[in-house]
Amino acid sequence: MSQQAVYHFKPVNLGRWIVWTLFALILFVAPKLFTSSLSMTMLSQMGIGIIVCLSYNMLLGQGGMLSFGHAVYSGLGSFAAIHALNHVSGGGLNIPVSLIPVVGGIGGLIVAAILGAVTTKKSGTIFAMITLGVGELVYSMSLMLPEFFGGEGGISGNRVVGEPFMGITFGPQTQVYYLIAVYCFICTVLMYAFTRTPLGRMLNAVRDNPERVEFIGYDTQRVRFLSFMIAGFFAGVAGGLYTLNFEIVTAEVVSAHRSGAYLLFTFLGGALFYFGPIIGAVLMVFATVLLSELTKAWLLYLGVIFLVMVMYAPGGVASLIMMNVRVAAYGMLRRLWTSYLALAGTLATALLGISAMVEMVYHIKLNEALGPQMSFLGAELNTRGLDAWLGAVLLVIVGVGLFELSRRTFVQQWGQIQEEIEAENRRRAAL
Amino acid sequence: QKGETVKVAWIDPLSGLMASIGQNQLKSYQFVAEKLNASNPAGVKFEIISIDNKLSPAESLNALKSAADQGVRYVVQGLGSGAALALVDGINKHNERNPGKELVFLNYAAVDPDLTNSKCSYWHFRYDADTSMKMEALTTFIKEQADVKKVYLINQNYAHGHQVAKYAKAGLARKRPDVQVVGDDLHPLAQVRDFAPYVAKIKASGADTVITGNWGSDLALLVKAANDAGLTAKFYTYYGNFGGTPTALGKAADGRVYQVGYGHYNMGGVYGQLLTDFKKRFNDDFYSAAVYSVMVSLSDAMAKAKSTDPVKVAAALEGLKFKTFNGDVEMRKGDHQLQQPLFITKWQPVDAKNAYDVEKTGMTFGLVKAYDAYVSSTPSSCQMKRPS
Amino acid sequence: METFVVFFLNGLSYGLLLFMLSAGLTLIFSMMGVLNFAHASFYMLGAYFAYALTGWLGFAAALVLAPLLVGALGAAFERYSLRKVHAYGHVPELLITFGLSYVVFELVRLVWGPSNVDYRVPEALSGPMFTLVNAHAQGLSMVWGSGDPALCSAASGNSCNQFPLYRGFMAIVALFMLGSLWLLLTKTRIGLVIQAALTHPEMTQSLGHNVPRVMMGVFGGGCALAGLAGVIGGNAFVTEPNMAASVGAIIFVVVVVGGMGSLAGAFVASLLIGLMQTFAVIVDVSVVTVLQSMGHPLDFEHWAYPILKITISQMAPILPYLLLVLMLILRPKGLLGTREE
Amino acid sequence: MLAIKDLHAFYGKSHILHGVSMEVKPGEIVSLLGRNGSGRSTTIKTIMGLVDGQGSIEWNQHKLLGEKTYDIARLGLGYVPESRDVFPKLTVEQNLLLGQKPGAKGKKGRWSMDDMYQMFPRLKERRHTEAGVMSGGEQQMLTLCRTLMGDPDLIMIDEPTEGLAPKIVELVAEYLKELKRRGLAVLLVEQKLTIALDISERCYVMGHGRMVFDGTPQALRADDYIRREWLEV
Amino acid sequence: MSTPTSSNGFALELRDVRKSFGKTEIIRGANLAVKEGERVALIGPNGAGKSTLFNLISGRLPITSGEITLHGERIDGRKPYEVNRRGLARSFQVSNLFPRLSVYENIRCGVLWSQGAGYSFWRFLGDMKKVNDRTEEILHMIRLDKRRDTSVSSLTYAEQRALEIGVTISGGGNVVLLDEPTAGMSKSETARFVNLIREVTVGKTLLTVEHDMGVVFGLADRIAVLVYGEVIAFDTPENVRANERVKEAYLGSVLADQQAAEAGV
Ligand SMILES: Nc1ncnc2c1ncn2[C@@H]1O[C@H](COP(=O)(O)OP(=O)(O)OP(=O)(O)O)[C@@H](O)[C@H]1O
Ligand SMILES: Nc1ncnc2c1ncn2[C@@H]1O[C@H](COP(=O)(O)OP(=O)(O)OP(=O)(O)O)[C@@H](O)[C@H]1O
Ligand SMILES: CC(C)C[C@H](N)C(=O)O
Ligand SMILES: [Mg+2]
Ligand SMILES: [Mg+2]
Repeated sequence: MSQQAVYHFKPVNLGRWIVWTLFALILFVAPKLFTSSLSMTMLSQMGIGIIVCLSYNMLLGQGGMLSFGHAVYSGLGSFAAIHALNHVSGGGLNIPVSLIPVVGGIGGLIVAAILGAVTTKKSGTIFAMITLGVGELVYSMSLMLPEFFGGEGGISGNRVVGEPFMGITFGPQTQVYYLIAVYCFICTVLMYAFTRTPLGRMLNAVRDNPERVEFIGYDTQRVRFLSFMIAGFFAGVAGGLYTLNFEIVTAEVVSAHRSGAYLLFTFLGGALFYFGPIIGAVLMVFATVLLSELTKAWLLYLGVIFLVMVMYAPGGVASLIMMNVRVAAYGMLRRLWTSYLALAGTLATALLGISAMVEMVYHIKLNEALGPQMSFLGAELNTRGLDAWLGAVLLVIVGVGLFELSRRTFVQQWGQIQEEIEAENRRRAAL
Repeated sequence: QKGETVKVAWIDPLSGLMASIGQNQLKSYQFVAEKLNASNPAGVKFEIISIDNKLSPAESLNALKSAADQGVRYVVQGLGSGAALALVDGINKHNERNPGKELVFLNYAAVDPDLTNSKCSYWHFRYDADTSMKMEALTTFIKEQADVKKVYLINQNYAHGHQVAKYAKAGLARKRPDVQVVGDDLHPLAQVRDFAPYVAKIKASGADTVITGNWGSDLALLVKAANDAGLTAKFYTYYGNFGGTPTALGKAADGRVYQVGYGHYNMGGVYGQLLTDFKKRFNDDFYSAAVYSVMVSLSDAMAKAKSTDPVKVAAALEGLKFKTFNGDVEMRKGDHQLQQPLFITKWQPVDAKNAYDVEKTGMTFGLVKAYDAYVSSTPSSCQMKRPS
Repeated sequence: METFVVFFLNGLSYGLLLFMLSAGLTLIFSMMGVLNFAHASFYMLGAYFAYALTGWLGFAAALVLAPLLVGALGAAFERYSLRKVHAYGHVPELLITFGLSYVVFELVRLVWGPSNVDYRVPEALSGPMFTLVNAHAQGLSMVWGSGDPALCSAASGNSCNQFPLYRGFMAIVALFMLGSLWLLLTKTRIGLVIQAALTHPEMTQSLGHNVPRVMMGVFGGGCALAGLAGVIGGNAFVTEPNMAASVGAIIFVVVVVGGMGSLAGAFVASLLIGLMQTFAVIVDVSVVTVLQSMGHPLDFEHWAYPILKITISQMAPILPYLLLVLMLILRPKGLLGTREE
Repeated sequence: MLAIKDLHAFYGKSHILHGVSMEVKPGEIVSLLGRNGSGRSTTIKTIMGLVDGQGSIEWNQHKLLGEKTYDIARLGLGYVPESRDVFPKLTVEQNLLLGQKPGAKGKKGRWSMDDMYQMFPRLKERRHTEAGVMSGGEQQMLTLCRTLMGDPDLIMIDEPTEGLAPKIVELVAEYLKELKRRGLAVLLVEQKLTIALDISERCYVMGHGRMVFDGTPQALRADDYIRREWLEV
Repeated sequence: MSTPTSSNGFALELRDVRKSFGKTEIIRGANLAVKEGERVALIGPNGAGKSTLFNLISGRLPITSGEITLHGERIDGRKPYEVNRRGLARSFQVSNLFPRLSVYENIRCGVLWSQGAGYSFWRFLGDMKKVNDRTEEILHMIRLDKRRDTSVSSLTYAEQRALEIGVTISGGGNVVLLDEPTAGMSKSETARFVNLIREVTVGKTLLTVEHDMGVVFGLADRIAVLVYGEVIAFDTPENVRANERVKEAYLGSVLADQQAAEAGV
């Protein structure tokens, strides 16, 4: 039957080309759209973050290894890179600046090989705890060994060394951004390719059922160890890019804080899908760089977002997207858009009220010096006046109430659609 | 320049280990800016833009970018020499790569001597006295204390702590060769919860004096543990007055904690006025008086340069002599280190002469000795590169 | 000798404090398999609640009420948040507690301000419990209270070491915790029910056990224990928003080194770590000094000099992590644990 | 005492039971037969509140749908799952201990630990072993005993003889009859037709989530069509 | 594929194998020699040690003493993956698959090593024709072609058992150990499985544990009886059935006969 033929024809590859081209295109045009120097650094950091988070997800999502110390590999990669960079400036070494990230990668690889030999012997909670311990040790040592880590001030370098190649000095941030973008693209492709190789597949198998793996000819520890080293390499590359971007590396790059951020945002982006960590990395930069600048309550927002996300979307942002893509694939997304609009509108209202209140509380606590007046999203609020508070409360009540209403309709619609999809699936399977 | 608004970016932590200190300093800046906006020699208006650097050098650089985007030309920072070093480096590069958009860095508390020595920069000005200067004052004071015989050094294991230990040993060897250094301990930054073993060790060493550069909980916990174990040695500190620490010192530390600084709570005058107003407003202590020097000198320099252009203002700041809360001071041209008097104070109950009650403890830091600027002045190895 | 006794006492009492801190975590970790990253946050809440309540009702009341309050909050968190993610596995559980720790931190800062609060040891419990006097004539002796001032005056040439009363109090509370937990775990079936529910929740319910309620109770109980530790640790040390972060990692070390799921293990590990950290402080030895004493001084220029010059006393606070890593490599079950995962 | 009417059940969105009705009377052995995947286990799970259902399930005047699993168990229903679900890290004895229902400690049930050990001496031999390392058959015995410790009035057993040696299977059949003698009702899901038909008073046959037969074993033996269409190849 | 032959003609040989857990000895000197290409069923009471014996042979547990040889080569003391690479494959009594991978990927995982994929991360799975062909072949053999993209967790019980066998044989091992492959299956399914097992083990040596006498008699050339950790009989089905000791220890009086009768033995 012709149906059969359609089934075997794989249009996937075309789709894949489109996706990759789109990705490259975004990387290419992003700095043309956002030109301020802050957005340039943010874009650069996103590129770096994407590589680290993807490499982290190699462990977490693909290998089921919960690591609390991934910053050790990216961080030591950064240190390797900065030392290399300084040797280049000192004339002791002759490699082009554009290859410094590879040096970082090799640094990460070596460290991962040494530490991984120990940590990957175990899995599960024990692995997690060892990485926690190793992370703390490395961080503490980094403050104790100023000779290598540069102490509190860290080690700085200058990326503008060597002969400019075709006018590229890496002085301007744009040039650094494009270097990062190129690395980001290549690493993303390579890590994606990894998931399609025998080792990548066995890593999934080890995640799912390490015991059985031993009975189909593979050594689980070996699989974990090799993958760990590869993840270490990519983390190191990201570390090397970090070096070029900031031109200074301090002990914080190996801190538990960093490792924690990788974990949190990889998860938030969605560890179950390959592209999840990419979203996670973008969010990470927004949260840590931008959010903290926009509001003093950023930690509170971050914490609450986390609670909510983990509770209601444990698969991360990526899974939310994929759920909708599935609906779209059955051509039923159209039916939802009014619901989405309602949800977004009511949610925004509620959030507006809530954040207005949070911001007012913070203003009272932190910015009294500036008087009771504060501006919030362009509006002037008087934190001592009743009207601002009443208004905010009203917004919350109205927003939450309407949100609940639209949520109910949405849930019902959603359930209906899922049922129809199930039915459709069964119909297709029966064919 | 009259009537112009000058944006000053405050890049310091509002989260992390030093968040509480950071919030106090931010308020201090907002408070001083408000005072000066009422009247200042340059007739400009200051607007403080606060950016949380989370105590992280890398985040400080992000903050710098964002500040530059917002049209800021003046950056103030102080909490943590790590971030300061990163900022100096970042600003040097920025100014080199973006002529016409120069940034000036006014450092009010980061005390790593490197900042005005090997790492000195034309764009950096320091208003606090660095570790070596404070130690100079401390050791000069110790020189006169006959009862100091055995000294114990305990410090945080990072650059600042290393430097305190280093300068203490050098200073003592120079001024009081008879004093014995009976211990030199380093402990990790903000990781020790129980200082009892350290105190026991100090006790066992027979030390009568402890010199420490510790700050925050590392100092509070240390003194607390000493109180508990009945250790009677005297503590010479750098940061006894930082928010929260006085509370932890409490009455038990009466007479045992000395502190060196560029000012003190009971000096009256401008500072006295600032303290009272600040307390009335925020119910908090205005402990970083350097904030005032920073803003006053900035306005003076602008008046002198007749411009708010950072390049001109930086030139005017070099060697600027101005009057601030602790007298007539000078921003030394060679290394951009403010030359100012230093004071040794002692933790004691409030009395008629020393009436400022710190953190409602009924205690205060009372003056024991004042040193003129030249006493604590240290030579600099700075080879300043000035823009041509 | 005198120094040894003093250090030993310090180590022991610090170890007991660690146990107090980690008892609740062990309880939750071993029974529910949840790595509760917010445990230290509950500890902090205990301290702040106690601070607030002490000002109002006095320390004794705070000692009872603050842990209960914290326990109630913990139970509520389990009920409305943690339970929802339980089905998704351990990583989300861990992350949600991670998120909670941020929120608690910010709220505490918002309510009580960013710096220390003045929460102090009550008069009745402050001062020394006993004084160790090392008199030249009689050798070492112990005097209750602070002893005769003359005995310890500088002029007498005796040396005195005081052991704070509050540390004694701390030790008693820790032992009380150990005792009651042990009773709970061995004399009731709760432990069995939870372990059963860990692998087969549905089956356990099919046998008539109200698993959700037991889980909530255990989580609340664990948090209450953290709260109690906060009441006691908060004034012994300082009560400030960073106090949670500063104990966060070490209590995991205790639980893991002791053996996940073993209360006795946590107890032994606490004491071990307490003593180890305390004694390490006096050992001013490094590879460099050892080499030197053996007659092979290491050159200052040697590449490894910076590492080898670090003394054990400098490493003291990070020794637990070293212990953790070594323990997991050599004996993943932990000291007294039975389970590997 | 157990009456099910028009029961529908769902796993998420997939509809598994399409209107099942059946009943079990006191002290009766009823078997529920059908091919793999016909929905027998689902029926039992729905009764226990482990799967969402619609319709009605009544047990001694209590409506069970919507109740919590542990409350259903406390009302006197016992469930032995097909997946065994022994608590792997607990010892045999602890497993049995957990079978006792909370609150019923003082009350003397029909069964004691010793009864169990008598029934399966093998369990007694291994009573301090972790249940997880026991042989498949031993685990099967354990789950049966564990549920009995809760002293249910109706026990629902999902494939109790899976993985048991033929001799033990015969034994189990004997025990089921013994249960009945002590007044228990038994709802049995079984693959081994011989046994099921041998011991039960009535049987139901399920297919594709519906009841397709309801009657005595004799009737089923006689009904070639049902056997061929719904039970055999 | 040619079956490697060993010097003495035995595919698998156990000599005086013992295993204790703590103080209890579970396997007490088991001896067994399985010829190349032979189909052997291992029966015995619950807890006799059948699964334990499988665990010993496949390297999951270390033996306490004795000797195990595969095609004449000692394999005791080796890791499971080493034993597997030497041509021994086993299944599990409780399905032991990769729950988050699809049916196709489950099998492909099983195929990888034997097709020389190793730990390579520089070759694409998609380009490895041999691997993919072999995977398709197995998929077809166990009749799961239609469910290729389904994830394991949504398979029915019987499908999971089939996949369990598929993964086991996919590595191409020529000695196959199956632990209760048909447990929990209805009669019709069981019959289908007996055929399936016959089919997929053509030319291989098979050792299977079963409690269903229908399967045992339908499948085995010879039957080994394990009681309390010892092989008390190893003989043709007829002789084993007649053996009084076996009857008393294991078979009982009715059921086994019935099952055997139904299987037409
Ligand atoms: N957790 C689940 N999620 C989705 N579908 C399920 C689930 N469990 C069972 N099913 C489906 O429900 C149907 C009925 O399964 P059920 O387990 O009740 O059958 P059964 O008659 O007990 O057969 P078996 O002999 O396999 O135990 C099957 O089609 C099965 O695929
Ligand atoms: N790791 C272990 N520790 C202790 N005892 C064990 C362990 N593994 C197995 N045993 C014991 O060994 C005995 C044999 O178990 P095994 O699983 O081999 O039996 P079996 O013959 O496969 O039985 P069945 O037919 O019921 O599956 C059992 O009594 C079991 O409790
Ligand atoms: C503000 C101070 C506590 C900072 C300290 N002087 C440092 O350089 O790190
Ligand atoms: Mg079933
Ligand atoms: Mg078995």
